[in-house]
Amino acid sequence: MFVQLLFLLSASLTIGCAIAVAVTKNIMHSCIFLLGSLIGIAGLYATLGADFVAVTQIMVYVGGIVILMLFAVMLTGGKDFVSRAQNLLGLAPSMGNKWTYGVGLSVGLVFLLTNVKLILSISEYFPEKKFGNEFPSTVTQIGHLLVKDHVLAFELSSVLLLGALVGAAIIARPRKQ
Amino acid sequence: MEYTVGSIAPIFLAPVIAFVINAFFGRKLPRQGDWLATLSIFISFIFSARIFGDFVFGKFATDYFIHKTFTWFDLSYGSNIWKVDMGVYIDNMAAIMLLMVSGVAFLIHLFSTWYMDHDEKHGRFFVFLPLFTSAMLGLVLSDNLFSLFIFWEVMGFCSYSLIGIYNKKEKAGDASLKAFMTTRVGDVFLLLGMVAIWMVIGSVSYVDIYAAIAEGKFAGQTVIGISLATFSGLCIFLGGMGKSAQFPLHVWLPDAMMGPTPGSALIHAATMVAAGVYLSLRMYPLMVLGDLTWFIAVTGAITAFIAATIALVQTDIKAVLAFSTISQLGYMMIGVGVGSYNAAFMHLITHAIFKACLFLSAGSVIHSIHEQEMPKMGGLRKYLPYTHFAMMCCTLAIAGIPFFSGFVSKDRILGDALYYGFMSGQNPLLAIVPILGFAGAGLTAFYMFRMMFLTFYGENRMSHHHDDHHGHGHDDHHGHEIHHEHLSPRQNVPLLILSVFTLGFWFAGTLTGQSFGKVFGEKTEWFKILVEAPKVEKFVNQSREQFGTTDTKPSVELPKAIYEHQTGYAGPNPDDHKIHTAHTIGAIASIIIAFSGVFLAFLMYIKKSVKPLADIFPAYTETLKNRYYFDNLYVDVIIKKGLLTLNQALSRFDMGVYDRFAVDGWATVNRWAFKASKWFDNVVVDAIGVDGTGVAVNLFNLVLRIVQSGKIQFYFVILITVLASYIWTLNI
Amino acid sequence: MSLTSYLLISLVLFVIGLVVMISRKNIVAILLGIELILNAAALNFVAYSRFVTNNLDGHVFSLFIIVVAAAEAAVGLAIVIRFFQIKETIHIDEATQLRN
Amino acid sequence: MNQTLVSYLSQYEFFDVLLSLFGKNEGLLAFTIYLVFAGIIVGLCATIGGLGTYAERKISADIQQRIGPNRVGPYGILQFLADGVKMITKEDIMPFTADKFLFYLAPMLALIGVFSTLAVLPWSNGFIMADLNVGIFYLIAISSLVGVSVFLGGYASNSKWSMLGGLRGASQIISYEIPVTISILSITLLAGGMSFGTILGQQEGAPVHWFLFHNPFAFIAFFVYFVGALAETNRAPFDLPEAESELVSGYHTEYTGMRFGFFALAEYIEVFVVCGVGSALFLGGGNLPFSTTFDIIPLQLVQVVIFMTKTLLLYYVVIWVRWTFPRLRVDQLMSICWKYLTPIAIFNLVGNAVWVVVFHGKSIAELLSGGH
Repeated sequence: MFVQLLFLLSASLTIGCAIAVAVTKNIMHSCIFLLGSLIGIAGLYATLGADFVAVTQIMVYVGGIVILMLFAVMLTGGKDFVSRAQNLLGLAPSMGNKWTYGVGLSVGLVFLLTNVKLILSISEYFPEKKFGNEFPSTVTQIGHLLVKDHVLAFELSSVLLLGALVGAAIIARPRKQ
Repeated sequence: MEYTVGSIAPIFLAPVIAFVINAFFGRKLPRQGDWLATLSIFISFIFSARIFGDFVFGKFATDYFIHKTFTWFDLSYGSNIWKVDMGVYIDNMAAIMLLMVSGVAFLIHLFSTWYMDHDEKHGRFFVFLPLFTSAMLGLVLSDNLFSLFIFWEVMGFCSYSLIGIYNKKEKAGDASLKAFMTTRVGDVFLLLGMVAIWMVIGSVSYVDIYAAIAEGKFAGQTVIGISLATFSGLCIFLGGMGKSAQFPLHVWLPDAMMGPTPGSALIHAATMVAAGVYLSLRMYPLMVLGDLTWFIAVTGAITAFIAATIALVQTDIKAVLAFSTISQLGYMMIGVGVGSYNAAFMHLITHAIFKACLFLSAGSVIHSIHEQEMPKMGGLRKYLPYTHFAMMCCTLAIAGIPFFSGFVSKDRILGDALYYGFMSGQNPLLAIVPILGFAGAGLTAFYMFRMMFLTFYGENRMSHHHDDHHGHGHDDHHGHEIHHEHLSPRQNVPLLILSVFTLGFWFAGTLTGQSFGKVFGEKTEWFKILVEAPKVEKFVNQSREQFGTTDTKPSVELPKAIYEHQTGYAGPNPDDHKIHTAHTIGAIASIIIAFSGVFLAFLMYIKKSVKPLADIFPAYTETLKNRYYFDNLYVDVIIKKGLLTLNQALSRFDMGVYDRFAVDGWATVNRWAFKASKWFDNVVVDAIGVDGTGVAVNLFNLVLRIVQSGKIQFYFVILITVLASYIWTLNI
Repeated sequence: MSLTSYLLISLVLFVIGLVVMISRKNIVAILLGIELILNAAALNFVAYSRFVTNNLDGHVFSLFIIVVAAAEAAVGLAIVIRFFQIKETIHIDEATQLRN
Repeated sequence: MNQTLVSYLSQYEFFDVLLSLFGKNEGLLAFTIYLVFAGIIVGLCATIGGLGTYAERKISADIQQRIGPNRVGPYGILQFLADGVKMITKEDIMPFTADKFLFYLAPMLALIGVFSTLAVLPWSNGFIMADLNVGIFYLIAISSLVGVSVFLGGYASNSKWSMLGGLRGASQIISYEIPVTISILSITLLAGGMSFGTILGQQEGAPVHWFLFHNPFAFIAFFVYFVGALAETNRAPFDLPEAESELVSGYHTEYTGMRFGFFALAEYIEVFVVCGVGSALFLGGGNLPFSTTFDIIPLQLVQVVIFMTKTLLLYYVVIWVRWTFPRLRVDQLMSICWKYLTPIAIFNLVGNAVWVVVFHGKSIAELLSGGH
């Protein structure tokens, strides 16, 4: 019962906040709605028994990426930062207008239909099986998988993170004009 | 036995550690780290003494040896064995050698701390000295030619650095280059010999070489038409010639005195030159197999004699000692050549000790009066009593006066040479070996005492001379500045310790080299009993012991080698009687010759009743002073005439033939090719290819300009549309 | 609470991300859309791991996706900030330096 | 597997009585138990947070040789209640140009982030809402919501002081998360798990079994953790975001009334949580100093008391530090984090890893006693 409740809450949080991300005109609010959506996804992970992934999701996104986004928004607050029109189809120089939304929605609809078809056909290839509800102690097993089966990817991701760290620091450092 | 890595490795590693510390942190240490170097050599000495004690005092039998290996690198693939083993090989000879090297080197280090005090190169000197010693110790410990070669080259480098340590002096730099280059000639041959051996038996380990000789693997093998044993033996001996300064590669050794005197002592006595003789002794079975002994003997004899004659007229005290070193090395080679293995090695040891002492004494003299030209010395006996005493002992030893070590060893070599030259039924021309040997012995006694008399006796000539051609430039510090010498643990105690060991009975147990006049029992003849030419048969099917394992061989007494007191040869010999006669004659003759040499020197330089050599043979003296023009020969004839002419011929060939025909002709060909390709380029490539492509691209551009709008979101749309159309059309 | 429901959620998330990416003209907003898309993909992995394969490889994959997303966000935002320093705007259509 | 409060209580007989009371509806019972305990814990923590303000005033008065609050109640102990009443009844002012949505959201986020951490705080072996497999990791992750709330609070007020305070606070929090997380990771390494049950289970018995004394690296890790935690909770000497003398009051300059109260409460409870985590990770938590074979509710209560004692001692140290050390400059703050604490923490992590490999995870005490 808890799990169903959590699933419903998380799913609605995820989808609702994602829609809010798409329609909000204020980029700051968009970021906060993204935060809500990501927390919702963490809840979905929790319903899938992936507690470690869920906590990592919160850790990385809430503690890192969203704050980074907020900082980026603050540091790039130029002349068209604050949108003046709050309604959906009003004039908003950088946040999109009715044309862009029209194109986006139509393409999204096409993709949605396409993928519904895809999901229907995929569910024939991969029939859903009945497994036990929870993985026992995902932390230990993920640890073993990371250093055994996926060790190459693990090491590469560490190199990737280092490269991203150094690269980001170099790209964004203030330069003398 | 209980030998592990821990009890062998410090012999080699302690000086290396001292070298590393001194090289990097020497300047920050008190006294620039000389105490560290000395201490490290003392540690080596302690460990060497333990091995020596075990080998000599009854723990092991004569033919016992320790051989431990580890794999250095292994490149074997499939059935091809390509693996290099390193290891430690200690037999009686190596044990004695280790003790000698570390002991003498320790005393030299101790002396150097006094000699190099307040010298600007103090620190640098004590960087290379321990490295030099460690290389020699490593060379003695190594079990194969490969690691021997490594240490051999390290020593070459160290001698280069030590000779040229006063790098502000041009002569020092030249001398160091000369030493490096001359020994390099021999090293090339040594490498060749090693490669030849490797080709046949796939290993350069001593044990494998001995086993291969015993199994007859060398039989029938040839290299460029020469039998392999002869070829490799000759090459290895040539390497030894370079290092041991044998004629005609002896020219570097006299110049090596440009370095500080203790460095010379280390080079001349314990380490560098001993390495060549040591190598020849190690490879003795190969020399015998290759029938090279006569060559070695003749080389040694010529070296011994020529160097002795040159030493007659040298005025620099160190030059006299340098030529005497060459001469004595010649005797060692004679010993190797005439089959007097034991005596040759004994001479190596005794010579190392008294020559180290001589050089240190000379250093003491030079450092006290800042002068090394003998005509400007004289009468130093009063000022330097301890140095005088030590130097006199050593001079007596090198001159071959009975009861001293030089007599013991040299006389045995000469006795065997006499037998070899006259009585063994060899080629009669080989009689030149004992003749030159005895002549050299007489000359040795003469020039050594000449040096003693000029330096320590007569009146003090220092204040009368104002010759400023010598190098030190301390003209204003003349005789009155000499202080009376006091007994000091760093200046003359090393000399006195070394001079104690110039007595013959330490080595032979008898007062003479032969079996006359025995004073002690058979026990004291340890040297003769323990050292013998390697018997190659016992090395067949020896199992290797890995490094780090404890010794599995039993420590019980193995059967002792048969020692025949009359001959000095191991094993029964049919010519006992002849040998005995030869030894008797040799002993008497060498005593007479030595004393007459001493007497002649006495007449000439003390009594002045005989005119000096220069007045008797002026032309010959000039030749001798120029050292038989060997340096001129090498520089003027071989390098200037030979190599320069060759260079000019090659350059003429290059300018005339290559340049005119090949280069210019090729240019003409290119010119034609250029014209052809220009047409092709203009018409085909440019007009059709390039311009045509441009037109085609322009056409495509019209289409692409619409698609490639630069708006990322447009790309997204295209991407998603294409993806969706894939999914629909492929109908997955 | 079945595979299909998770797939549908992730599909909706993906489409919303797509709409954000296409319709917004602010580069940071486009990055928000990319985050949504990456999360949709990661959710799929975990859902398959729970309902189809029943091993944890999917979890590991989604962890790697999170790692890559972190790196992407760091570098992407650094580029955005640099872009703003040069152009004084973060309008996506201003990024036309390579077009000429 | 995850142990929860309900699964712990179900081993006692009165659980069956309760179950029958709820008509055998386990879900409802569990929900009720969680609700009740959550209420207790939140109430307790709110009281502790309130008492924290009182303690802070009293201790600071002590340090500065003043008397401090002494009017309301005995020794002024009811001062916090009076303050609370004052806050609730104050006018709720919102700046005209503020971003209303975010202005409302920020204090909520702070409270959510802090109270969520209480779910895994181990009051004792049994009294822990949910002993998650990823317990400590969850705690770190969810408490980073506070950083977002500080940032949003600063931004939404549309005031320069608030903005600066928010930026400072957010950057400080995400910077100091790194040494704190790495220090905690070293303890995770030693314990071999992330759940508080595992970590506390390793520290049973005498104080020599605490991870603080496990090895020298863990000892250093405690101080790195403590310093980093001070900075993460914006406590002095790292209280740059709310530095009164330069930024008026930092990110909550524009907040009044209960919204300000939320921020203050969140801060005090976060300090309490951080101290609790410190005592659980390094100081043995609620473990009795001897091992018992039986488990009864009063013993659990003793454990709670032990845990509270340790935590409040650390709390005292935090306040003590605040009134003793001067505030740092912004650049000093960052250089302490990135140039000192983070390298030390990484060194500790490597040292702990090496220790675990070399000594098979045995502590110094075990090595000295030669055993197991």
